[in-house]
Amino acid sequence: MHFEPVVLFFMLGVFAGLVRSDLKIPASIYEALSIFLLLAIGLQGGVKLAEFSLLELVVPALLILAVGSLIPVLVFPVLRLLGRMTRADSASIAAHYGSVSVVTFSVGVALLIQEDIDFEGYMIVFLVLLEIPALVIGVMLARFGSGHVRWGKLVHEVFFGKSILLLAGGLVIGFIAGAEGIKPLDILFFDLFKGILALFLLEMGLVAAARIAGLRSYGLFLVSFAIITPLLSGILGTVLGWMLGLSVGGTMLLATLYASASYIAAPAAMRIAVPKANPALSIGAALGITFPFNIFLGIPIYFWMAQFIHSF
Amino acid sequence: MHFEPVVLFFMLGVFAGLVRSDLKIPASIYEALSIFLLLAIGLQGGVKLAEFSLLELVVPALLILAVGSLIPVLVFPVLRLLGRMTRADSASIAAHYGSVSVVTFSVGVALLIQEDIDFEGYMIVFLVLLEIPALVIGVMLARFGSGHVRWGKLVHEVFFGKSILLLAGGLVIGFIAGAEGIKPLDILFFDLFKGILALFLLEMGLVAAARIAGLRSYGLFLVSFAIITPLLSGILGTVLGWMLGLSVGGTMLLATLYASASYIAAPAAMRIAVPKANPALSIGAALGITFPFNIFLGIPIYFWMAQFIHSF
Amino acid sequence: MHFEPVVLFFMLGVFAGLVRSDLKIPASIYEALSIFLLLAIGLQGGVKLAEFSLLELVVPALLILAVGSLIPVLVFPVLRLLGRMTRADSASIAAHYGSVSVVTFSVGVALLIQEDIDFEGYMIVFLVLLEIPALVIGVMLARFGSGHVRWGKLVHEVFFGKSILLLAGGLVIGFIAGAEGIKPLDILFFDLFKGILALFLLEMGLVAAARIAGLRSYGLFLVSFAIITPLLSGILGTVLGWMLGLSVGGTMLLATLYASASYIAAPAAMRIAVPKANPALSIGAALGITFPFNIFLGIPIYFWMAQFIHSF
Amino acid sequence: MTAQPMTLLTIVSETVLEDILVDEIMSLGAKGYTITDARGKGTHGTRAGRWTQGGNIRIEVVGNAVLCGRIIERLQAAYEQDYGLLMFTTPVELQN
Amino acid sequence: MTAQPMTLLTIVSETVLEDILVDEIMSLGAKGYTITDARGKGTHGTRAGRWTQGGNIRIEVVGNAVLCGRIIERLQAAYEQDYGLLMFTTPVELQN
Amino acid sequence: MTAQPMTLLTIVSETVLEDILVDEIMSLGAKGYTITDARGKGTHGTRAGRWTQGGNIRIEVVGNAVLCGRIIERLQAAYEQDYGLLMFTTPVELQN
Ligand SMILES: Nc1ncnc2c1ncn2[C@@H]1O[C@H](COP(=O)(O)O)[C@@H](O)[C@H]1O
Ligand SMILES: Nc1ncnc2c1ncn2[C@@H]1O[C@H](COP(=O)(O)O)[C@@H](O)[C@H]1O
Ligand SMILES: Nc1ncnc2c1ncn2[C@@H]1O[C@H](COP(=O)(O)O)[C@@H](O)[C@H]1O
Ligand code: NA
Ligand code: NA
Ligand code: NA
Repeated sequence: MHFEPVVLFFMLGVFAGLVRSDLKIPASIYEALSIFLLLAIGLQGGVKLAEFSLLELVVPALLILAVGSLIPVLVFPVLRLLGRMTRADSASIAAHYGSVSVVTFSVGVALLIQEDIDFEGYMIVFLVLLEIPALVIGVMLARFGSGHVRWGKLVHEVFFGKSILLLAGGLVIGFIAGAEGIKPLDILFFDLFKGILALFLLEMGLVAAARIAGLRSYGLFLVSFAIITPLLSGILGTVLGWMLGLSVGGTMLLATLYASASYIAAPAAMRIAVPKANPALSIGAALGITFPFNIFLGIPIYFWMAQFIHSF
Repeated sequence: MHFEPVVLFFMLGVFAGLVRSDLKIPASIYEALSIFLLLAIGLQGGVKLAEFSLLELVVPALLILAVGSLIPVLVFPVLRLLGRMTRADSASIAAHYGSVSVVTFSVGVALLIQEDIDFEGYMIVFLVLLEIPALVIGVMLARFGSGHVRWGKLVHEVFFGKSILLLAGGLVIGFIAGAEGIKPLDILFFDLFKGILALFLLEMGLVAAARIAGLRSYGLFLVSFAIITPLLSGILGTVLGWMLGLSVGGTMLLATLYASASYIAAPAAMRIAVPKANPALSIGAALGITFPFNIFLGIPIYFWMAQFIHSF
Repeated sequence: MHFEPVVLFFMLGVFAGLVRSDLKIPASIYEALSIFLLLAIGLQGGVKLAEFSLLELVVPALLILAVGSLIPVLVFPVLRLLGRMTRADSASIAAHYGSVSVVTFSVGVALLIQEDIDFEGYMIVFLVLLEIPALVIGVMLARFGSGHVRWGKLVHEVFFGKSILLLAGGLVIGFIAGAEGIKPLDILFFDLFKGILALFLLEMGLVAAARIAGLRSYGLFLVSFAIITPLLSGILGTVLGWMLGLSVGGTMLLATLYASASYIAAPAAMRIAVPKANPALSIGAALGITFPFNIFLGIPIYFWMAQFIHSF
Repeated sequence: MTAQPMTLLTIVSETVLEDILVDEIMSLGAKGYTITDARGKGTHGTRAGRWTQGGNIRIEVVGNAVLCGRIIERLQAAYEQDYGLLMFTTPVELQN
Repeated sequence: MTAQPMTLLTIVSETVLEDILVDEIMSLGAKGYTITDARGKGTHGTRAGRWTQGGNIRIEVVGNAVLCGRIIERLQAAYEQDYGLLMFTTPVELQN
Repeated sequence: MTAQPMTLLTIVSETVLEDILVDEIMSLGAKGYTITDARGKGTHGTRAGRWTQGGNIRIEVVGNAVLCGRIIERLQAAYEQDYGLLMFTTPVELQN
């Protein structure tokens, strides 16, 4: 099994949370860390994107988006019928699982770098793109029940919300400036990246602890859902990546993207757009179960799957 | 035209501000970034200052200060008579333009480093010194109208306000410790400098956006003023730098110092010392017009001017 | 005398505090810096600990703990009888001086690194361990007077308080991951360490200034106590380090640990566990006198003592 | 010094609603508002201000009784059901 | 819109007591509380919110007079002597 | 438990004035004060707490009516014209 030491910080955070330590990452520091991560990921992607012809990417991009949009659509009836959840909750959870997690993706990238395995840098573009259909579909699914939707606010949130804006902004800056122009920023945005990811995971552990402690109240269905969904989405990503001719690294990252669930952009968007949904359920599943599952077991599994499918 | 990728972050910030994104740099992070920038600039200056004999610097320093003090004095009647502004507003704006901008200066330094052009390190001393007469003159200009001035508070603000204190403190530490003693701090204060400048420019863009959006309300006079003043001050600096025998880089930095307008130290000092001045006018001009003008057009122009005058 | 430029930042902070500058390190930044320092120190210790056999360390560890626990026990009657302080105040101050200061320790480590002198990395373990008996003994000493003690809360605070948790957590992560696994984090946690220590010392200076200004009100006894106690504790540490066969660097660090007084963990714990103690006295002595004494004079003295005793 | 009897309306609600509530309050005719960041607990659970739980804001509006009544009615109708929301009023003397 | 007369109890005390005070308040029967970070000065000196001095918190509890009285009594007995503590009550109209 | 009728004076003004206002309040005889950071909007425009706009502070002083009147008068005379300033008073029961 491939082990990435950075997840030890997540475990420390969970431990601190479970023993009710007074350790707290101040909110403004958390904000700063997340601005940093989003910008850094975007810049890294932009620099690598410059090596590709954008035209070549159109077809794979559309395919990856289309298949990714299937996830919330497939997940919704499962939640509604099997899980007997309200329409609002089902829609909101579907949006969370259709959307993606920047930190999960970053842990995947860190593992690839550590194992010295190359990947298509433009995968980061999908970190930006996949968020959008997932949130829109989530709201559409919720809509029939709740009547009134703040579409304007939602569209604004989706396109100009800070996550997308920083990722996309970093992408564009990296693309324009190129590896040469970015060089004096390397030490901040590239060399420090993993250290800052470690601090971020510490905070993630702290907040996940509260969710993990509440697991019982979610019921067996939600717990199983939060483990099986990433696995199935990961398989979807692996197969698609392989069909698109991605490298092993790229295939693994696509699987990771599909398998990850959002706990930053989606919760904020859903709280406004689908007010009737209970945020404890969606965040609990995404952050309390799926996130730790992915960074400890999921990513190594997707890596193994990517290697396996490429051995054919 | 010489292009410095770091200004792309400013553009991203402006964009985020204009589309009303929820992106925000928390106030405490902004504070920390500015403490860092001021200390780092001071340290860099101090290390370089150690290479010069202080005695040699006395005459150029007095000349640079004297000429710099002319700027608010010349600017005041223009605002008062041509712009028909109140005495308080004219005085406050004069103080802002007589004073200097650390970030504008930093972008100038970043450009020189990128172009691999040397400059007199002691220019940073003037970043500290020029602030002082500008603020004092501003208050004296306002005084006749407003009667009561909190001189004690102002002098304290000028000498012990955090900007001056950190710049001067860094200067002294750098001077005492020297390049060798500072070495273990290099990675934080020197290597990370540009990355942190990028983050700072992002925030500057965010707040400038609000000012840029309000441009119309300032009237044509103030907008022209905020573009012509830096150009003229820049010429003043270029000529003086050349007469003092500064290098091309040093000349360009002196022009940049004269041309830049304060939006950190001056607003705080003026709000207390000249309460009748409307802060929206001075900050709007300095941050909404002059700052972006300088980093996009001004600095390349001053660079060209410095090269031009040195070709004689 | 061995001089470490990082202490200049402390002096700048003290100066800013004494002239009542508006310079402030935002609370959240201070929090972040201290989380960073604790984790970084822990990681450094953990990586070095991996080079030793844990079994070998048991006996010296027990001895170092036992002797360290003597400090509060010896100090208490001095405060009570010579200083005529209340039981609560004596107990609280005893706990502060039995406990240790992470920043003092860090300045010691910085000096050793600068002088290129090796030390036993596992000394950091004692930074974790020495805190515990000191606080427990402090509360026991106070107990007879105050009746009711929140033992549960105290034990929790001692073992799961953020200082211990981050130090111990970093230690474990560094130990598990080892030098190889930690490498991508080196730039954040090792290379930036001294720069961040400098910023931390700036803030320490700011808050120490308030304490230094209040020195007169503490009386001659407390001032002498706060200088003599670290010297005596330092001698204790020097002798014990030498007897245990530590290197010069290790001996000096043990002396520094014994000599340092806590101003982070102890104040918080004592405020809850010994409410009748006046926090101004204990923090004033530890931060206003002992801390600056140690970083300016104490550490060079302990270094000299360690060299001296090893010359036999 | 002319003191004017007024009503102080204090609203505690979710941070995520800040922009929306401010728009509502101003469009209902308030002359101003004051916001502080808060955390707390109520029937919708603990809102500790950590990012995944969200925090609270505490909005104060000084206005006449009619204005405050309008704001209360509107917020109750639109937000009470789905969001954490606490509102209370106090008579105050505005000093201006 | 049914306004209900209630008591607002405002407590200003030391940050270090936050968890303890919240436990006390909830166990005495409060339905909720709202906390904001504060700084200030009183008979126990300046509490500027810097780390070595500690800061203050400002806790608000809306409840009936009996509950507020119980909380006041308990906090006075247990904390007033050793900690910075200020408490005052105001009649409010709870809007729910 | 002895409740004492007192006046609570709440002042909302610009952050930049903090030191000055605190000096005024204490020199007029207040026994203490409590400050929280705030943002808001009024006749002097939006004060969102971003650095170039500045933010607000919210100062509370509990005292007798005479003291509060003195503070109000002084602040009105010296700051109302040039700075954002809102002041209102409420009767409270001080619990000490
Ligand atoms: N009884 C109360 N006293 C003070 N604050 C309360 C009370 N109940 C609720 N709150 C505040 O109002 C917010 C929303 O309340 P709720 O809708 O009951 O969850 C809570 O998070 C608290 O900050
Ligand atoms: N007269 C007052 N008005 C407003 N706040 C006060 C007053 N007295 C005390 N406080 C607040 O209550 C805290 C504790 O008060 P004390 O116990 O008097 O030190 C202080 O730090 C202030 O924040
Ligand atoms: N009607 C109001 N209700 C609540 N707060 C207000 C009101 N008017 C003004 N404020 C606050 O007082 C500050 C200064 O007010 P002003 O002097 O009107 O700009 C504003 O920034 C608000 O925080
Ligand atoms: Na997904
Ligand atoms: Na200038
Ligand atoms: Na000690």
